[in-house]
Amino acid sequence: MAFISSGYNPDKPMENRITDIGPRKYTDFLPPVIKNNFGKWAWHEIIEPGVLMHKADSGDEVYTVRCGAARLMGVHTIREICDIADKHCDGYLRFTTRNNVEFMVDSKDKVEPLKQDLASRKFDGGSYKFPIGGTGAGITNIVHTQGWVHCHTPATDASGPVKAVMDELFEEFQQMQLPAQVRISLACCLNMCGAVHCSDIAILGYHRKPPLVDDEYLDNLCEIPLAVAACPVGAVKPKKKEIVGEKGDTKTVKTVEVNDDRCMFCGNCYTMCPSLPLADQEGDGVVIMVGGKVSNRISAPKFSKVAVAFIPNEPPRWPKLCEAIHTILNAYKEGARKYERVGDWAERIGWERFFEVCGLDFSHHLIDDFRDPAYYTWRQTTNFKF
Amino acid sequence: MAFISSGYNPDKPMENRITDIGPRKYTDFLPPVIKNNFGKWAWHEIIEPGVLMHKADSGDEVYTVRCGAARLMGVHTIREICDIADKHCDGYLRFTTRNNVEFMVDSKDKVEPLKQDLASRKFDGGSYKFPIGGTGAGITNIVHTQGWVHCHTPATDASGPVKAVMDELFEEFQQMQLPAQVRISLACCLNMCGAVHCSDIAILGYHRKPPLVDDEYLDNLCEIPLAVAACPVGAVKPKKKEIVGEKGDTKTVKTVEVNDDRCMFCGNCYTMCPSLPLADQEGDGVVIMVGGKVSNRISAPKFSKVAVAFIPNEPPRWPKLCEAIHTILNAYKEGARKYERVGDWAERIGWERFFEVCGLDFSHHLIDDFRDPAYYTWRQTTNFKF
Amino acid sequence: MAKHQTPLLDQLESGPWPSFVSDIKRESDARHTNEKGVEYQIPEDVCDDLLGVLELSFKDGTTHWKHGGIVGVFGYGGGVIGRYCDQPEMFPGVAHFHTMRVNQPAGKYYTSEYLRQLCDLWDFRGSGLTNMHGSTGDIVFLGTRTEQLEEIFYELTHNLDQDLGGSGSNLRTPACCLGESRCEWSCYNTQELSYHLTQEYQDELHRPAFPYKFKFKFDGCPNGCVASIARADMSFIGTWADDIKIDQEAVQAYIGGEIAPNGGAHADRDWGKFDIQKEVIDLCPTECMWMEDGKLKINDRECTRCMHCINVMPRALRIGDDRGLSILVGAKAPILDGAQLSSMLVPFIKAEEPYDEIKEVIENIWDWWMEEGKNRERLGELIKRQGFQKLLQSTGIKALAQHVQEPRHNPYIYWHEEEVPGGWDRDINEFRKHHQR
Amino acid sequence: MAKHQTPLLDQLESGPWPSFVSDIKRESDARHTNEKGVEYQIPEDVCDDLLGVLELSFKDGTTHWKHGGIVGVFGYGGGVIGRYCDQPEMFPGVAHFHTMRVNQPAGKYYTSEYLRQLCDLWDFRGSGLTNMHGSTGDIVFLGTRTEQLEEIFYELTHNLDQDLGGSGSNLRTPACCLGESRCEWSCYNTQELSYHLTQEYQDELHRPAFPYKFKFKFDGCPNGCVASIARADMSFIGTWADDIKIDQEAVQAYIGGEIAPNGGAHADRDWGKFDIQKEVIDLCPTECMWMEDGKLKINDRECTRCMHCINVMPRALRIGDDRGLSILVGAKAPILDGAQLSSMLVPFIKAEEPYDEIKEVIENIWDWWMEEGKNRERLGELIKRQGFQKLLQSTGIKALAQHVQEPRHNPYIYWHEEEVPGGWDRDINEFRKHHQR
Ligand code: SRM
Ligand code: SRM
Ligand code: SRM
Ligand code: SRM
Ligand code: SF4
Ligand code: SF4
Ligand code: SF4
Ligand code: SF4
Ligand code: SF4
Ligand code: SF4
Ligand code: SF4
Ligand code: SF4
Repeated sequence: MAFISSGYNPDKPMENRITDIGPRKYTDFLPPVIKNNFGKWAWHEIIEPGVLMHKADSGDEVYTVRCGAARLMGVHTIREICDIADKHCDGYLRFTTRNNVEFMVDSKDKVEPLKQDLASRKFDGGSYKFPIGGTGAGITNIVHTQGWVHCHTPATDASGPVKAVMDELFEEFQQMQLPAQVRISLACCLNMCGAVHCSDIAILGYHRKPPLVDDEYLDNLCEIPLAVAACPVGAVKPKKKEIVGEKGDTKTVKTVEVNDDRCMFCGNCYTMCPSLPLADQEGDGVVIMVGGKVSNRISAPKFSKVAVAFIPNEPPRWPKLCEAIHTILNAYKEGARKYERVGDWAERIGWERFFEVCGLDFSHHLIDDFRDPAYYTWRQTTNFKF
Repeated sequence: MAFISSGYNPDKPMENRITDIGPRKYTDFLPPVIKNNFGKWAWHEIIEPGVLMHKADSGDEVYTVRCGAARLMGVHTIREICDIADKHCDGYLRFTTRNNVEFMVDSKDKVEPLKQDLASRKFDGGSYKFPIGGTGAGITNIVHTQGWVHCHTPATDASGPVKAVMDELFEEFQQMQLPAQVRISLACCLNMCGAVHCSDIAILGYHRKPPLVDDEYLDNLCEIPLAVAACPVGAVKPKKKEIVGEKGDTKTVKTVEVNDDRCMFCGNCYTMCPSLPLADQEGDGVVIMVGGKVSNRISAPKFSKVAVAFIPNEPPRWPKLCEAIHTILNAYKEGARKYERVGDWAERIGWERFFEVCGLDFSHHLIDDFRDPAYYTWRQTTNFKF
Repeated sequence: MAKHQTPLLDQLESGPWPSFVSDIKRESDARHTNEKGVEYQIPEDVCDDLLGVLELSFKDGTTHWKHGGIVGVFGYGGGVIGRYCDQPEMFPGVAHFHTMRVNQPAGKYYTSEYLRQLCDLWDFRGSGLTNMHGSTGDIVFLGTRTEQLEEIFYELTHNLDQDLGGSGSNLRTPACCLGESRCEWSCYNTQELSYHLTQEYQDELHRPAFPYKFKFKFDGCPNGCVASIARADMSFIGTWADDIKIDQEAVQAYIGGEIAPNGGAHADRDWGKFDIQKEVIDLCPTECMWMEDGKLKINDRECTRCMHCINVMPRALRIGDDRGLSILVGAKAPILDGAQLSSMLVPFIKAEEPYDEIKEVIENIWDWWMEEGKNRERLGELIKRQGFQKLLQSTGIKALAQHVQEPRHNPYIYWHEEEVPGGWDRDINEFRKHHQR
Repeated sequence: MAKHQTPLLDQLESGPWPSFVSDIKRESDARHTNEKGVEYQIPEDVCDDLLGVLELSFKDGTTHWKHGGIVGVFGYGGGVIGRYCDQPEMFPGVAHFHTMRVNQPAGKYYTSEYLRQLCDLWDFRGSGLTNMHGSTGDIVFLGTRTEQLEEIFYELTHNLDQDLGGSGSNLRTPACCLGESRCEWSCYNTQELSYHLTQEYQDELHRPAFPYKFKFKFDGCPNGCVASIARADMSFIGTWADDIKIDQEAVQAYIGGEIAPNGGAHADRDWGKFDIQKEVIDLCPTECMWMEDGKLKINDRECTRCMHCINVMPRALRIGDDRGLSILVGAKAPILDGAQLSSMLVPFIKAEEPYDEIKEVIENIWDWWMEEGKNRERLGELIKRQGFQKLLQSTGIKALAQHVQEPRHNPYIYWHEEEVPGGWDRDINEFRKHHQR
């Protein structure tokens, strides 16, 4: 493969350089029916799972067909999306904030052919390329992160568990039988790039072993004060150690020491210093958190709470994780009222009852012990259910 | 006045010494009707403000007449209480957990004479000795502390403001017109001996000037490390200072320095060290807190919230304090629903509305800035009222 | 004529509420008159000087009391609060003005005979002024001189069979609501448990061996009439484990308006006709009540025993029969790290003599607190600092969903090495075989 | 035949949900086939090696990526995440595997023309794999080699008129819900504000001068479809100040069952006949709705604009006309001190070009944060550390009851010297004249 220059001259990087132009303007990309009725929509309707109709004051209508997607997609899949858009939608399409693809048409008769086209497309392996769904009171796409595909800190994979869980819950993606929308998210480590802290159901990668210390190399690869400062619980301390090097030589190195008993495995030291790896096959796995939400509807946005302290990683299909989530979802489906989000349901019946109806164990891991606010999660009332 | 010995011999303190006998046993003091029906009460009724009737499974009845009292009482008043108990109640009486006096009789016909007797007794100054009331959905006695009568740390008096406020609200003590019971408490400093942190309405003495440092004497009177450790915000630091003594001599003393800008006037350093007085006529005054409760009825117990950041001390009758409390109480009386405690009402209408209907200013002082939990009191939702 | 002019205080004699100023003046007058010819052991003008120093405070807006020195009775570390006036020359009668805390009887019932004994003693050896009662619960003798402390103690113990209460870093005088003595809702005998534990822990009450103060309070039911959940390091609050008992006829009587709701607590205002749906069923926080065929039904499994329905209809609804109490721990005032209410530790425990199970919880907690608590650290603060898990460990209690209002929302979970397969011992060189630098 | 055996990954090809494994394989096949004869600038087997390294992770349960070095394009401090494989000999195709963040268009509408341009570029100079889209909102180009970064940037800017997004301690790529483009509830033009501020703050986006990352997100209404309140240091959420508009006829149509509630969102289950009382009026959190003479009434003064009733009856109820937005600040993930949602700072502000008032708030906040923020301290953490008051001071915003959910329950109020009559300068000797030691 021969290097082909774009025109960029490494010796004169500023030559012809264009910077700070920002993104393309959104108005370049709006389908005509959207542009014409911008800011003048009157109401909408979900005419069937995955298909929305928005009515404008003008009387215009736009029909949107929403499809699930593995957001990890190659250019060939994207080009296929473009083909579909060209064929049905005058070349326009959009992605949602949860990584679904939306195809829009400006009249009802265009919906059916579009749907059929989408539903007919499958990968060789057998999965749908563009399953229709993800609207209303159901499950939509899982917001997720990089996992073992690209990141250095994960305690679990992202795309793998997401695929497994979405297969498990696929029915709920294609129908609207739940009491309210249920948003599932995954983040492969505590950095929580998936912002899972406010999801109805959250899957969180979690380490359970304190960092290893790569004494011999640490001082070369890391700024010791930054590694020390990174630890929220003060478990990392600078230390001089006498070690036997890889080549059998004895030498004194500047390194750090980790107080294992204090560590709560957040990985922040590793973020600052590659010589403190945490990952471990037996130690790593996932936490399930539940009951968060973002909308202000009826109740204020709220954080997800830890419901299952740990499930081991079980690639490729994370069966225990899938089962636990399905069990929680079923209990919710059965017990919650119309419009009631997972968290509001759990609060109404009481968390003690939540654990019971979900058949989940309660353990000391679920009691908050992180800083002062922990107190506010304990029970300061005699009101409880047996 | 000649010293009269009790029999105690200071030279032989252990001689005949009796210790660790505890209180008198409560069973010695129970009126017969109580003793006979102990643990076998069926129901009760407030037959009129201040008068309760308890019915036993046996059919027995006990009528209780409850009277307000300044809990600061001399032995002559106590003897008068004893006289009344002897006359009407076979010599039995009790005090409530809020410092009211209760006279109990075992039949209805004994109630009226008792009531008349009580109502007829007044101090020379004109106030009632034994006002009847304090039951049901009304105001009862104010739980309070020592104030200027006995303590070294108060930022306000206790008995004075209590008398003033109870005069102001006297009607509500003698009737049951409020939506629910309203419990008022007073504590003269942040130590909160009145445990005002969970009262419907709380009056709290508050300093607003950082401690003076009595440099010349501090090292003699205090343990400097304890004084330093006492400060929750680290505003007190050990310091060597050169000072001019009372007699004009220059000397170097070990003392402390207070970082005035950090201090939030809690007085804990003064508790540990008398050389750090805070009291000041202009600086001191009271804070009004509202909406706390203790019972588990309907809603869980909760803390009172600061509603008025500061009212100056205005002895002898603290008019601004009385007015503010009466205004809050009236707004509550008008706006709350039956059975709704002050705090539940404020939460239902929203605190922004609470300040409006009470005509109270909101200022930055009311926004929590104490440690991590402060965050949980800010507003993490778009849901608000204009 | 009065020793000191008190124009400000005098203004507090008017108005309907009992005037403490009038009361002090009454005491002052009585001491000067001295009808009984008492040989006062502290200055006759103690009350005058108290009024004087208080008037001064009313004028200059500050207290005139100094920190108390260490005064007390031999062998006890509590029960007396020392107090000295900062203007002893102006007010010699209150130059010393110590308080003594006398352990009140559980439930605060008295005979006039006993109260008179107290009065006589205090008239003779103290100011004659009291607080009936202090916030913790004691009978507070307000103001005497150092040399009287032992004398009073001697008379109290020898003649009145009565001990002092607590102060300092020890168990404080326990207190309870009146409980079974006069309340239909008491789920256990609050007075007995209070009395029993007070006697059991006399040593802890009198001899400070704790990091800081420690309070017990006993509420017979969740209404909380002694406010234990807000004011006690250990709050004992009655509850029951079976069903609320319903008298359907009485329910009808409430509905029909024959019985006033809430024991008549709202009688002075016209709240309209009683509406069981609006006033009871809709307000039940767990929504576990409903009417069916004219009968009130309760799904007791979902009831959290908040007391509301029972409070509203005391003649129709009664607490269950399988009674006991919940133990909650850690309440305290705001100094230093903010106020705390007590947190649930034991959801349900029987309260039967000799209360061994309860004592076990208490003693486990004390062992932990005495081992780990810092100087001036309340139990609640220790729990916050070391975590609720440590409290569970130290008491051998299993974690329950009932311990929390909600599970943690931060995922910072501590795992112990034993809980993690393979443990924590790993070899960096082994790791590097699979993960190059 | 595949370069690496991937028996574990292969199991993820079955099942209905789109398989990322199939997608990567598709890309791998396409690269080997190379129908268009692309002169791949990075190894042809990049996708194979990605599958290989991922299979290894599936086997040993750990990642095989190392920390990224500092790679990027000249003059920019963000937009590229460096990434290297920790087994480069086994998987040379992904030895370097950096991502590039391409700033998505507001609302994520695309033309196929433009998307194809992106695809062609990325096919040619990268792995051909993307994330559509990253969690922050960017188009994520997944995997290329260091020497391609400048080339890609050059082509993007010169040929596609397209810039990179953010990474590092700078403004991150702003994101918004689709807003007025297709939603009847949008209270302002989220796309325009997002676009406008992205352009306005290009310097902040590309050149890290902040203590840490900073995110803007724009929700058109309180439904929060871009989750700004949970994921942005500054959350701009639409709202209105006047009344909800009611179409009483449509209300009747809902009641009559002619229109499905909530836009048909619950259509696949039989929830029974629509009950406006139960489903709307009783669920309104402020209880400000009622039926009167067959008409739906709202006491708008008490409404908190939670959206519930509007969501349930979109054809009957519409947002008000006096529109604007609320600004909330400080949301972040849990590292270090626990997660935060954004807190209310500006309850209501108009969103009209050129948005000067909004920019003033932004810039005041940045000035404060850049002055006071520590290294790696998010805005939310600074607010917690220095207090909400400091945030108000730095933005010149007056304290309002709307700022809090409830007032403080600890009384530890800071007073400033100016606020206290007489100031703090006092003389101990003067004090001691009135208060002896
Ligand atoms: C397309 C999208 C916006 C975008 O810019 O891409 C969108 C579009 C709509 N949302 Fe949303 N929401 C979108 C993400 C969200 C999110 C963000 C998220 O999940 O990360 C939320 C907050 C989630 C949360 O609270 O945790 C969200 C909370 C809502 C709500 C509040 C629902 C609730 O019960 O709390 C509504 C109102 C409703 O559904 O009645 C709503 C309503 C709507 C409406 C009906 C708005 C309208 O009038 O068009 C749109 C169709 C809803 C549907 O799909 O059923 N949208 N919506 C997003 C689609 C994501 C997807 O592919 O599934
Ligand atoms: C006598 C006393 C107990 C004692 O051992 O001395 C007592 C006695 C009763 N209380 Fe109480 N409570 C007493 C202090 C309290 C306290 C403690 C306090 O105020 O410091 C509380 C908790 C206050 C709080 O929540 O902030 C308290 C919260 C209740 C409640 C719950 C009311 C509510 O709406 O939350 C009830 C139930 C009711 O009133 O229906 C109750 C009910 C009762 C009943 C009806 C119980 C009964 O069946 O006899 C008694 C008469 C009530 C009345 O006066 O209207 N009692 N009650 C206390 C009288 C104090 C006084 O002199 O005013
Ligand atoms: C007398 C009494 C107030 C009253 O007028 O009733 C009282 C008076 C004092 N209390 Fe108290 N406390 C009294 C009940 C309380 C209560 C209420 C309770 O027990 O239910 C509390 C709040 C509950 C709690 O324990 O948290 C209380 C919380 C404090 C504190 C703060 C403790 C904390 O951990 O936050 C202090 C400060 C200290 O211990 O140094 C304190 C300290 C003090 C001192 C000893 C002052 C000091 O710093 O040395 C006061 C002596 C005043 C005097 O000269 O007489 N007092 N104190 C109460 C005891 C009477 C009795 O025995 O019945
Ligand atoms: C690519 C992306 C995940 C994804 O798969 O979508 C991502 C990937 C990384 N994030 Fe993130 N974050 C991504 C969105 C987020 C979000 C969500 C959001 O922006 O809405 C969050 C939570 C919200 C927030 O900002 O708090 C997030 C919170 C973090 C944090 C924790 C920051 C904190 O203050 O708590 C870190 C740690 C750090 O900055 O060192 C982090 C760090 C990282 C790093 C750079 C790892 C590191 O420590 O150096 C990850 C690089 C992975 C890789 O190799 O590609 N990432 N990160 C997202 C950016 C794509 C895009 O530009 O669209
Ligand atoms: S959540 Fe953690 S592991 Fe996953 S992409 Fe973000 S930083 Fe990487
Ligand atoms: S993983 Fe977190 S808690 Fe453990 S040592 Fe590293 S920074 Fe500290
Ligand atoms: S509240 Fe403060 S000033 Fe009042 S008695 Fe208690 S310690 Fe003394
Ligand atoms: S008053 Fe409180 S905050 Fe101020 S210096 Fe003393 S201990 Fe510290
Ligand atoms: S706490 Fe309960 S048992 Fe005790 S007096 Fe109050 S209502 Fe009765
Ligand atoms: S006690 Fe409370 S929770 Fe139980 S049924 Fe009665 S009102 Fe409902
Ligand atoms: S946030 Fe509001 S305006 Fe934006 S898409 Fe969602 S519902 Fe519409
Ligand atoms: S928007 Fe919410 S608060 Fe306002 S009327 Fe509708 S349901 Fe009630």
